[in-house]
Amino acid sequence: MSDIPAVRIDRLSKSFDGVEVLRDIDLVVNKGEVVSVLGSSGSGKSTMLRCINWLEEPDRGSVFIAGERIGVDPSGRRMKNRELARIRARTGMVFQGFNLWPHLNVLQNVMESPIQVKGMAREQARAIAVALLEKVGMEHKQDAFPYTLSGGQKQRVAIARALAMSPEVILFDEPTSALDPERVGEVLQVMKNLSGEGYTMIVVTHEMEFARAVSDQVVFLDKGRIIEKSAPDIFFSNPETERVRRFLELS
Amino acid sequence: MSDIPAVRIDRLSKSFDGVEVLRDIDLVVNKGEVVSVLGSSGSGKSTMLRCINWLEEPDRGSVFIAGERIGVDPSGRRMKNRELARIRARTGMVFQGFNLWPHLNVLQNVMESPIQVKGMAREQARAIAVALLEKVGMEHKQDAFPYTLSGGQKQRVAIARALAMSPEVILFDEPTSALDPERVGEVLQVMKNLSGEGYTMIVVTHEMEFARAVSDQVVFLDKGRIIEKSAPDIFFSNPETERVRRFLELS
Amino acid sequence: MNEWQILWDVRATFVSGFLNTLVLFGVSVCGAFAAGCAMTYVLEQGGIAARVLRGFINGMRMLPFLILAYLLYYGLPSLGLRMSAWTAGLIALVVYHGAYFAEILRGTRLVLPEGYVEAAKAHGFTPFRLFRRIILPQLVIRSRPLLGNQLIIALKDTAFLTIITVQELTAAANSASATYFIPMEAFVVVIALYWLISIGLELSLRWAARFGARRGFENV
Amino acid sequence: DLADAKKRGYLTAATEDDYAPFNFIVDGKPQGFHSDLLVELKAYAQKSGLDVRQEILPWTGLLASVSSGQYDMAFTGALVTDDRLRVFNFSPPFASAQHYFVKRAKDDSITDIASLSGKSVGVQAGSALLARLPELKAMLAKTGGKMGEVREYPSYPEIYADLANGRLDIAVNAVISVNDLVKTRGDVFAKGLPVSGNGFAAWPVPKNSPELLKFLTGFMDEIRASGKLAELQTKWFGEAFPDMPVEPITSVEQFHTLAGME
Amino acid sequence: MTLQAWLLLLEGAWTTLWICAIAIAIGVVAGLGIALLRMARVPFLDQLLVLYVSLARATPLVTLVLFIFLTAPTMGIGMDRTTAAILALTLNTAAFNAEIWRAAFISFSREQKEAALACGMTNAVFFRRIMLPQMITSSLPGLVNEMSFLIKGSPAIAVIGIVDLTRVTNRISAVTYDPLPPILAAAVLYMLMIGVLLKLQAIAEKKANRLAM
Ligand SMILES: Nc1ncnc2c1ncn2[C@@H]1O[C@H](COP(=O)(O)OP(=O)(O)OP(=O)(O)O)[C@@H](O)[C@H]1O
Ligand SMILES: Nc1ncnc2c1ncn2[C@@H]1O[C@H](COP(=O)(O)OP(=O)(O)OP(=O)(O)O)[C@@H](O)[C@H]1O
Ligand SMILES: [Mg+2]
Ligand SMILES: [Mg+2]
Repeated sequence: MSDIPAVRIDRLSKSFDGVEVLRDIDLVVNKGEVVSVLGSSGSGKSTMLRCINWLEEPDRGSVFIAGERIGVDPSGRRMKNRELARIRARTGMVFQGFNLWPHLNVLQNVMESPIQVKGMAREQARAIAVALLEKVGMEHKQDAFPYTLSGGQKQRVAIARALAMSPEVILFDEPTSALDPERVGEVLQVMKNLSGEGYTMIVVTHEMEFARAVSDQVVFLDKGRIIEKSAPDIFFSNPETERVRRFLELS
Repeated sequence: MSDIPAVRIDRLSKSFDGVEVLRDIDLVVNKGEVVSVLGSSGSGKSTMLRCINWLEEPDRGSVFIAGERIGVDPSGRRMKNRELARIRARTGMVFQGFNLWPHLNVLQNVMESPIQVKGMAREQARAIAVALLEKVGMEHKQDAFPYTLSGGQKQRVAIARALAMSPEVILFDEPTSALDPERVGEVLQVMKNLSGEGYTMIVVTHEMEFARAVSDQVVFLDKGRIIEKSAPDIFFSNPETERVRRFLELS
Repeated sequence: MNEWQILWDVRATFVSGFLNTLVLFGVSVCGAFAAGCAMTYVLEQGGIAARVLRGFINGMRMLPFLILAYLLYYGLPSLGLRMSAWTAGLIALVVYHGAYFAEILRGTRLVLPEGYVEAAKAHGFTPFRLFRRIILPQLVIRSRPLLGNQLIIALKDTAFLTIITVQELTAAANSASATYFIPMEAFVVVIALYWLISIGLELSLRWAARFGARRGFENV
Repeated sequence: DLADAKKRGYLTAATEDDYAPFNFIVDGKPQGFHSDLLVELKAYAQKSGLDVRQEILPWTGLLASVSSGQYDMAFTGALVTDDRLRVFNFSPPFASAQHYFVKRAKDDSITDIASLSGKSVGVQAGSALLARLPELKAMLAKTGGKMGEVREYPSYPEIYADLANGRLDIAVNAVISVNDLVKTRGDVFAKGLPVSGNGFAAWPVPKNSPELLKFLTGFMDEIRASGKLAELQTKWFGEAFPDMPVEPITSVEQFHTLAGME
Repeated sequence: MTLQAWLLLLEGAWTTLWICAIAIAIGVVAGLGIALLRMARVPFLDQLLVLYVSLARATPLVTLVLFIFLTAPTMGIGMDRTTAAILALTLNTAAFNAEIWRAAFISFSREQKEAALACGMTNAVFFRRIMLPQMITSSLPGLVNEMSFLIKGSPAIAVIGIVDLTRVTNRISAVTYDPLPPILAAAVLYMLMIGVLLKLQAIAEKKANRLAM
């Protein structure tokens, strides 16, 4: 692996209506690493993920995807949308609200981006999509439209959709929130395999088990600040801050 | 407590496009009881809840809320909407997707139904709403509009909204899915208190801990059938079916 | 002589007027819809171009169609640009209704959940593909009844082109009714023929609605 | 019919607002030949105990309203045609409506009828002018020429606009209108030559109102005798028309005989 | 153009304005009523309304105005021109508005409706408190489009003798034989009237962005 980090975040800050939601976030994620992001509700986890692929434009700071700065081009101006799209295609994202496209059925939802963004042939895209849907246990709902799916089913399709692009970096926003324990296990297994295959992942999660078992780094957000950032064994056994200790106690 | 059950479900069946999603569901929930509904993704849990307050019209079977049949009037015809609304007002529901009203702010979302449905005075409704928002830790976001809320914040507002009607029966669809462990603990505490106050609750959840600690009954759905229905200590320690055993093992 | 008999005798005028109307309508509405989509795309991109276009669209919405047609047909010749009646009429229809189509789509875009767009952006969709594959289909499905309204208005606006001497259906009726003085009968025929086209439109839209209904876009 | 009007106590006369010099509006007030004549008509009707009420309508809705009985008569310069005679009777005409062509003042290529050969012609759709274009065609045929393209417009302002900007070579209209046009816009337009036989401007009355027709005939007789008609004709049309028929026109045959048509 | 001509144009504009304003006000509400009735799917009434909407949309305004004005007396209804004009404009615009409202009905979020029903709201309360406020904002571009069409189509009422803005321009150009100045002046006045509507729409739209959560 090269020494350029897959994701580097420098002094990222973001506020909404004058309220600072992220403050001076610094984070380096190396290639193949899995980073778990923990934190209480409203602490800025989703906002941080959304800043990484520039869905939310930060007020200050910069983000580099595999060494390339996103959102701002070398001359310091706002990046062209086309350029932005090129960098984003190297990242994938699973949204907290799933955001499946309602006018496409399950299979089309998964096939759409490889065809449209990567210019993949239909047949190949279909094969990949079917394989992924099998992986998440949704192959029997291929032709269903999103509004007919249960919460967990939507979430699984959303995961398959993000994986279909086989992006270098995948951002997961609570990918197992709507799943039953069985499914959680299966999906986490899929993610573990991915990490084994060298994918870089940043995962917002409330699954302490997963964070402990899979991550290389655990990051704890509190009121928009990273107050702890350590290896999982240290984080869970011997947290530095009182805040994290309290958090872990309750879970 | 009287001996009329708070909720009685008789031979409820429902299919979508020819696929049976619920089959012959029977369930009796006594006043003040807490029933946890477990089951894997897509097993029909949400659909069952939605049939209880007739958001989804079942194909066969009947549901009684405090002895009153919902959806069908005594003469066997479809119930008038006004009647239906009257019965529904006695139940509350927290949706899996939260479903907040986007044109109202957080406080208004919570105040709306007490004022409009119960004809409560504004001042009283506001007092109740503020108290509930405090309970779920959302009082600082009173004036925020839903689109500015994080996932967990939406979920907490949705819970406050359902409680504001102080319904006799509350239906929760994964009320803690978007919450961090800290919040989960707090919300479950709120729910425990409610059960102590004699509210009847039916809770779809993936929180085994909660199911074990609070429920009077645990129901396990598999492919639209109730395959187990027992007290939590029996359910968790000594499940009857192989299916549940497998499910519990994985969690 | 019976009034209907007279109408029957001049049926050739009506038939050719009807065909002209159909051609004008078909060509202009396809052009206008394409123009509307293109304008919506430009609006979607934001920036100065979008602001200028927004002004242009609002200008079109404020300007009476007749005056636009007048300006194109009678005003431009004084600048040395002379167009045939058909060209001027078609351009007027396309530009004018294009602006309205754009406004309809823009209005629907305002309330399109942003999550769908963000999901596509996160997957690296370029702006054009994002618009074509994710945004536009949903806008069209969601605004179907409004598009239906607009199609019917466009159909009737072809009638304004009589003033620039395109002989379409209304022109045929005016001429027949003025010549033979059979106003009611002539207009009954015209309404019937317009109605026929708009019923055709309604049926095809209803057929298209099933596409949206299967995707859960229509909750009743 | 007149009986209904008597019962009501008034006659309704539908006039126009944009048909100079017959009926038009200047600064919000009706003017023109008919406006002056209306004073006379009121005086005449007074004798039968009737008032006259004026209603102003655009041409498009006018004949339809009169034929459906909304108004008793059209008090405007309507030209007599075969087809209108199916539905209306016409009072004795008050002006000639011989058709003339108009050309651009600067257009020197048109000098006589023969030079009209192949020139494009603009007329109002469905008008009396259009109905009698075959007469021009016959005139051209006699000189060995042929009709150019005939373009129908919904109204004259568009025709004049196209004539002025060169899309049309000539327009055809009734003599009085042509005179009025050339009077105001002589810089742009020039009056040409007659392109039809005689024509008549008269007031249409529904076929089912014979009494009213008689009443109007009486009115015409009176003003003709008193010299008022000639006076107003000269004032508004620039000339009197002393040899107009004095009887109402009620049938196609009669009209053709009077107009000298075959 | 003379001052007098401008005054006349303004007078015509005023006529156009108030007649259209009444038709728009009634038409928007009537359209909502029709859409509501159609959503209720009352058997016979529904077909009737479909027929009305279809026919009223297809009928050119001039024809509708003339038809109402001329046939009302034959059916024994005394009707002056203004009433006939307002009636015709209203019948026309209500049909279009009905479709605009219906679009808002059918695309209204199913989830939000369920949340309201689950709270025990009756359909009426749900409609008034949850749906209508959002529908008004989301239907505004469509409604304003239709208002602009109504104002622009209103010259049709001149055919029964109402002196609206366009009619005044005809009157002026009939004397001067030079239609361009009054037409351009009228265009400016029309654009002013519709411009005010667009401005109102823009103001209301500022509120709309949060509906797209
Ligand atoms: N568009 C916005 N406008 C204003 N405030 C916003 C907006 N988006 C997010 N916020 C606020 O920013 C804070 C952080 O939100 P974020 O969604 O990042 O939280 P989170 O850590 O993902 O929480 P959760 O675990 O509940 O999803 C919240 O307080 C939220 O209300
Ligand atoms: N409107 C619908 N049309 C067709 N199928 C539907 C519809 N709604 C639900 N289903 C199907 O019914 C089944 C049960 O759905 P339900 O939402 O009840 O699952 P669930 O148990 O709540 O799952 P989860 O835990 O993932 O939320 C699923 O397979 C789903 O696809
Ligand atoms: Mg979040
Ligand atoms: Mg569910």
